[in-house]
Amino acid sequence: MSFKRPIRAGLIALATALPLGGALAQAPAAAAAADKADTAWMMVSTVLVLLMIVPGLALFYGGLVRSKNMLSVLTQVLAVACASMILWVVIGYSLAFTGGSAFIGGFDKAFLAGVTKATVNDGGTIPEYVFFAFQMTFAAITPALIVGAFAERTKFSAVMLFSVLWVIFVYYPMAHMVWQSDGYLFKLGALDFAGGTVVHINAGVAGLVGAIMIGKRIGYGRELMAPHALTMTMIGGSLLWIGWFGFNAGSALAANDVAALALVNTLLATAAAALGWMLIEWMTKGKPSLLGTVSGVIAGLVAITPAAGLVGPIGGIVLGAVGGIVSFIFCTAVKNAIGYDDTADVFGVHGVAGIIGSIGTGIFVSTSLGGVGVDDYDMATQLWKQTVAVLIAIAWCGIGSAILYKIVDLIVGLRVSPEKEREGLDLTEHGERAYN
Amino acid sequence: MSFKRPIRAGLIALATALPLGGALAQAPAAAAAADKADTAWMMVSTVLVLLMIVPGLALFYGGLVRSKNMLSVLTQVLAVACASMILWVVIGYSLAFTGGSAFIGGFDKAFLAGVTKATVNDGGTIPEYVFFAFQMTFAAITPALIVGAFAERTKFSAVMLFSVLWVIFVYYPMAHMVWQSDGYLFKLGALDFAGGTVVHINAGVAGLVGAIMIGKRIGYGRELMAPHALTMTMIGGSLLWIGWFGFNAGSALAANDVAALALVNTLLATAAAALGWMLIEWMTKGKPSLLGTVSGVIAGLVAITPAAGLVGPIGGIVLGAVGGIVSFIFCTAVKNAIGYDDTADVFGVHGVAGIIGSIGTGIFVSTSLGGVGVDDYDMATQLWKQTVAVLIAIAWCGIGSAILYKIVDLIVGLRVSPEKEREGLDLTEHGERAYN
Amino acid sequence: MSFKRPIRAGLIALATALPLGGALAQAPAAAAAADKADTAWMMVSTVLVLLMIVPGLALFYGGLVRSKNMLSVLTQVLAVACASMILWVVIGYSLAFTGGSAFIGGFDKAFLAGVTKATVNDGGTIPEYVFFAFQMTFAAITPALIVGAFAERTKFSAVMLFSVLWVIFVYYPMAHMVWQSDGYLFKLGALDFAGGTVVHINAGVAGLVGAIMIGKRIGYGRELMAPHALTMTMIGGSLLWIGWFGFNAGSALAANDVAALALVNTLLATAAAALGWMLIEWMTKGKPSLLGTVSGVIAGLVAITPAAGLVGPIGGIVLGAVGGIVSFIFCTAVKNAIGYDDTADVFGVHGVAGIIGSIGTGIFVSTSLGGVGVDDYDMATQLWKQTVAVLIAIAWCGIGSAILYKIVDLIVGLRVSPEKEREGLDLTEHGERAYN
Amino acid sequence: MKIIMAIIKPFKLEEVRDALTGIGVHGLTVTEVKGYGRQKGHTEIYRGAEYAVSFLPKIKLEVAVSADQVDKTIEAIIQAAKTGQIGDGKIFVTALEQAVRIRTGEAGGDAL
Amino acid sequence: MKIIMAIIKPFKLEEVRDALTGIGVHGLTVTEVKGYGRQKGHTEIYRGAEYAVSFLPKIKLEVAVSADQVDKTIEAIIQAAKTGQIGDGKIFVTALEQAVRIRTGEAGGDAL
Amino acid sequence: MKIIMAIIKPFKLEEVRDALTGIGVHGLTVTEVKGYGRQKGHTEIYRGAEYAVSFLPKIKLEVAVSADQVDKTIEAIIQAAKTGQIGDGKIFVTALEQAVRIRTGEAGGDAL
Ligand SMILES: Nc1ncnc2c1ncn2[C@@H]1O[C@H](COP(=O)(O)OP(=O)(O)O)[C@@H](O)[C@H]1O
Ligand SMILES: Nc1ncnc2c1ncn2[C@@H]1O[C@H](COP(=O)(O)OP(=O)(O)O)[C@@H](O)[C@H]1O
Ligand SMILES: Nc1ncnc2c1ncn2[C@@H]1O[C@H](COP(=O)(O)OP(=O)(O)O)[C@@H](O)[C@H]1O
Repeated sequence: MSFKRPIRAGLIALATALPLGGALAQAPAAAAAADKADTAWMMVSTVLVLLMIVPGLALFYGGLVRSKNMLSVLTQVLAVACASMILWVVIGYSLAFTGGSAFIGGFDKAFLAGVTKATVNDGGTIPEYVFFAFQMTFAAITPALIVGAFAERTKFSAVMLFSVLWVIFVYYPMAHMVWQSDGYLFKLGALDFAGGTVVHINAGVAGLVGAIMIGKRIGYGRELMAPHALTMTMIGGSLLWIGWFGFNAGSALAANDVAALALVNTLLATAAAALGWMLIEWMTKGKPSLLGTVSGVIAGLVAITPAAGLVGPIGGIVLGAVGGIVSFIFCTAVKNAIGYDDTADVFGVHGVAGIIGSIGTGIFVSTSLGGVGVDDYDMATQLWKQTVAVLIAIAWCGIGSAILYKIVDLIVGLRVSPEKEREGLDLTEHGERAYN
Repeated sequence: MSFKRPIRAGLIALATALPLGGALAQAPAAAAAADKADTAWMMVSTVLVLLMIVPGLALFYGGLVRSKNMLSVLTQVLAVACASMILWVVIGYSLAFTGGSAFIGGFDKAFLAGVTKATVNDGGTIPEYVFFAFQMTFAAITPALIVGAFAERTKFSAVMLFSVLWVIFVYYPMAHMVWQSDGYLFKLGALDFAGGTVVHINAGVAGLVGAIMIGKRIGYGRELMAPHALTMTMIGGSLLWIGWFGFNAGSALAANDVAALALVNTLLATAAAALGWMLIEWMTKGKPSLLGTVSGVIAGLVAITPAAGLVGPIGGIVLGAVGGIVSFIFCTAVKNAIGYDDTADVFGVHGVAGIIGSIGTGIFVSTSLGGVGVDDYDMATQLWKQTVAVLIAIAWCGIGSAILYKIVDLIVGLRVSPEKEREGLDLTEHGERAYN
Repeated sequence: MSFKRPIRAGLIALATALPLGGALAQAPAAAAAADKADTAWMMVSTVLVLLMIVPGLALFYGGLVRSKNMLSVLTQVLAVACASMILWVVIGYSLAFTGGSAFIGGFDKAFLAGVTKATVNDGGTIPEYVFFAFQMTFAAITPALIVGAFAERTKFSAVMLFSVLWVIFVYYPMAHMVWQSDGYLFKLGALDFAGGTVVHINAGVAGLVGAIMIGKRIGYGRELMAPHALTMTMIGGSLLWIGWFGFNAGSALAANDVAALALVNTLLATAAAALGWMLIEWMTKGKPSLLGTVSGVIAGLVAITPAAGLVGPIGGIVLGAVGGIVSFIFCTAVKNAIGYDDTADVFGVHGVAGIIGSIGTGIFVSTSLGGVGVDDYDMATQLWKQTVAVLIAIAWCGIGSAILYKIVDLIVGLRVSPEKEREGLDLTEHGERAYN
Repeated sequence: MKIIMAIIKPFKLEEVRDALTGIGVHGLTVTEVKGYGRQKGHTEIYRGAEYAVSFLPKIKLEVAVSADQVDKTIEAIIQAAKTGQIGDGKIFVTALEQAVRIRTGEAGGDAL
Repeated sequence: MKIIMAIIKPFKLEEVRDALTGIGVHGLTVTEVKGYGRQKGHTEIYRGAEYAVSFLPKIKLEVAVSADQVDKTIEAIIQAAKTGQIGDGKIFVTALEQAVRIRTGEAGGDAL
Repeated sequence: MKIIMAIIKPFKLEEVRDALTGIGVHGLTVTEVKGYGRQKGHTEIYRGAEYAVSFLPKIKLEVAVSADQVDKTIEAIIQAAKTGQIGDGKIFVTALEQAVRIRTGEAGGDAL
């Protein structure tokens, strides 16, 4: 297997086998021509990832809160994504995807400097504009994922300020470390096909820290806080699944066999996880629920993300099922035991299944288990690399997020007043109501 | 016209004209290379068919039931589709798409044995993984279509068990007979471009049998059972339309002129059917309704399914309009006259329009009517073949389904208790409520 | 830059530089072969534009009205789009896209005469069927856009009749003038990449005229007329964004660098407009709202439509932000000052942002501002051309629409009775209710 | 005149309405309510959160009748609404001092 | 003290509220209800199923007033809610024995 | 017997219910209502349209109790529902002439 490998093709597995040095210099890539089929696929993939955010993620979270906070969640997801996109063109793309240190890139491509219709992604076959746009949607969804953790009690201004700071100080460095060829984890050889560490563990940990630092919702544990519209959660979860094909199969950066494998895994692992969560809930709680099944869908998608183009379909099914079941245990038993209030279980699903997927990728990538393999594969070594990546993500994001929440609290205050929380953020923060 | 024809390209019309023998042996297809543009299109098509199921079909049906059963319908559609996907990798793909008898395939590709990133679909231009995934979505949507017929009264365990048995004993054989080159109906030369018999007549008949055997809902005909959320039905119907382009144009298995024709037909026949249902309802009932118009959309889509790449646009419009109008008559007059309770009119729409489409394909495929033609076409002969296919589908599915319902009834019982039915399946079967 | 330019590739900028004469004769284009990657992309784009209509636009508008009129809006959007599609095959495509006068085409391709699977779009690389279908979705969405302006008070029969007349007498001529190579505005060299004049100014002006001629809703300005379901408006707005990539990037008619640029602009301009509307609302009204942010999304999409493949990303951001802010001012201050009742602000968003985008394209297309440039560009000249196009669109559509409304009023009457308006159109016009 | 307020199971509404029209009561007002009483509620589970829901959906009927119709109205409601299972509901009777028909201004028994 | 309960057409709510504040009644409680009476319902059709719906959306107002305000309250409601068409609704008056303001514990007329 | 009708803030429902069961009142009926009173409403803005909304969500409780339970019921509700801020709501007491349990036909105090 020796097809040409673009930067951030999710194929970090092959990192050591490829001569990257030269290609990574900011050599004019314009000479290379874009492939129209890859371009078509990657434009579709970009649109699909946007679909994950709006309306996908917004509805998934929105349905889980009480009706008085519905619009606040929708607004937060949309506005955070938009802000992250504008930041991406200003400095994000450059800081993540230009050479620099092992931890962060430089400012060479700030404001898309040097990027034209004629430039092609580094080592790849698509217009750099498309690569830029595809990556932008990743940078947009990640901070939006976090808002589910502290929904129903956080000031809109705080959400916006935190998100802006967070993408700059937490997301861009992580993206650079994992996906850029001179990044620390890229060079280490940690595998992350489509963003298990950068997106999911990252968002999950930031959510957990936020849920703890902002504190529980008033009445948590005492009052009925049932999801107000599971239909919306189901629509959102379904559209997340649909869009995730852009996320995972799009991470091949081409309409090729790797994308095909990622497509299959994104179907099968998800189905397995949905059934896994549903069945264990049925067995332990007595009833299989829609929310459980949809939660399984998301857990499966998260778990397969780092593995999508790297493991075989059977490996994917196992990974998905384990992701679904462990997330279930976490969201039901562990969370209650610890006692924090993560409104939409951002950590319980994205954090936990993200860790399982990242570690599991090190196992199921093995050709002996049907995976595509890594040069000089040794399970123990690979597991160690995966663990390092997970720990760095947790540490970097955990510490960074904690500092940023503190800063935001000092500047605008994190939490609305109890009266506003009672009345609901829709009216008090946005001046409108979801249902009339 | 002599482009290379992949197995199950919906172009059964050409069956007799092509030398299939050799190609169909399980000769290693790996030598052939995938075309990236076809791959891109077929990955998109696969995603689109998934969109039909979740959230499309789930919402379409969910909006039609009473609010107390909303989540049960959503859960059934999602869980049935997931189960069918896992079954597909275990034995479904192999039973449907490997050589064997005229009625069922073998176990050669169970657990995707022999399928790798390098294998290409038989006689085609896409990675076999993509072909596998595309077909999987068909196997997933078909049992999910059935649940609309007996919604609001059936045990979740019964739905799951029935679905699993049904795909194995009814769906795989039908898919094999129609789409695999040694299948009985394939060899007969019956035309079914995208699944009129395998998917729609099959699901419609299974639904009808289920509605009759499970019995009417308590209060049917006496109590108000108005659709609780036509907005959801409209969203679902619209997403079914959107996704159906993957279903129909994707059945060309390539981004070519056949797909283009199927695309046009999937637009025009649907529009004609929507207007057809709306206008006849306006004339006979006094008012044009949203539900009628959306029902027309689905009826048109079903009617054009077997014909999508085979008839011309004007033929498509006629077929769609007839499908819409006849389904209207069936769902309003005939159904009430017979007196069974098919909650979401699965038979009235999918069964009836499926039959019209299957028969009509035999007419409008004629080049004299703008169709693409069949070698040695003779309308009477072709109509006879189409009728045989329809009758086999009805018989096979009708008898098979009846037996399976009986078995499921013996094992877990088909129907919930009257108290549970009164209270609603959301609370009693799933422990949650749709609206809080 | 000299890639081959298909008719209506949105690249009117290059009109003068290209020898069109011969190609435009109805020379058999069949010799040219379709490119499968372009075909794949354009089939996807077609589906995406349909997604804009149903459920996108329908939900966007539906959420804004009162619950008693929800279904009427959904029905109108769906039925109008279907009728427009059928008309398109009958005469629309021919009148818009065959040679004729500078103002309207001929009847050569009525009923798709001469169009086969083998024909390719004029000067392009996709099957003519796909070109036909793509354009059809534009003809379908434009009249559907108008219905938002006079929602909640207009007879369904009037809506249908008006729409049919309007596409024939207003839309087809405008499309011909702007997009066909012998059209008046095409030859003038006015720039309109994806339909700022033909679609948005056109629909906006028709809406404004309708809102004024049909009159205000009973109770307007006195009674609470809050949007009944902003969640639906948010879903609709999001799907409009998603689908708009087909609209804008699809207008390149190929999966190339122009599409890539349009993709980027359709992300960035939209994000900028959403933030622009949100921030100015926050500053002037005290709270940032979901409806404001979503309205910004649409305003940004409209503003970037004529410019999508012509301006650079930074220009796109500026154009989007200006579009969002000016539309905000219009919908809040100007509209109230003037005092008409445009239910969904069709003019305030589509009309106003459409004008800003059309004029702004003349500015930001300049290479000195990062645009792709026009041969012999001179800002004053180009602005003059853009202004002429805008004025012609306003005049043609304004006068034409006024006449048609009058005719419809004479034939079926425009407005329902006050009792019906009070009770709601869902029950009185369609015999059904949205929420049960 | 009296106002009879009845709390019944939702699916009994049509039957009760029919029973009332059967005895000549042609006006009533209906409200969706939640009831708490002896009837056992149910448990809802949303991931880790379990809620014991004790408020159950009920229908509240309000019927204004003349004093002499009270007994047969109560009788008719019981007849139609009874299933014999816990949660069938209650009937409450209060005095109605005045009734007016808005349309005509008619007052007293004529307004019903 | 009396409780005045009025069933009115939904779109009349704002006018009635204004009429009541006009005569110095500054508190009221509103419920969305369904009414059955002489006013003709409508037919809904969903594919083959046709339903004659006889319950129509109404608004129920409850206003607690001192005895001496009863007449002008009734007057004000009639004035504002009347359209003259069937279905305008009813006004019912019952005795209110006690009223308490939760915030302050004030009782009787002071609580209103 | 009396019917005690209380208008309270929605988030106080669970506390009030607990307080009532605490004093042995085991049945009640709950309605979602909108209240208009001294408590200031809020402004909603939808693009150019600004609405001053003065109807606020409240919960209406209806509890039928025997005459001797009235005082402690009122007490319990006040205790649980009071926040001390405007809008806490009201308690209204009216006479209940008859009560019947549909399931059994029991009447009077036994029906409660
Ligand atoms: N004391 C009460 N005051 C007001 N409503 C009551 C009272 N007791 C019961 N109800 C209403 O009657 C319904 C049925 O009462 P419940 O005790 O469950 O059953 P049953 O009436 O069969 O004994 C309750 O859900 C509640 O709405
Ligand atoms: N006897 C009654 N008890 C309670 N509510 C009634 C009664 N009669 C009528 N209503 C209420 O008054 C509304 C209007 O009554 P209706 O007979 O339709 O018109 P009108 O009051 O103009 O004669 C009904 O919809 C119902 O809500
Ligand atoms: N006269 C009244 N009749 C009926 N309900 C009333 C009356 N006055 C107040 N209410 C109800 O009590 C609620 C609280 O009243 P409000 O005046 O806002 O506060 P408070 O009771 O603290 O003085 C109102 O929202 C309304 O539902």
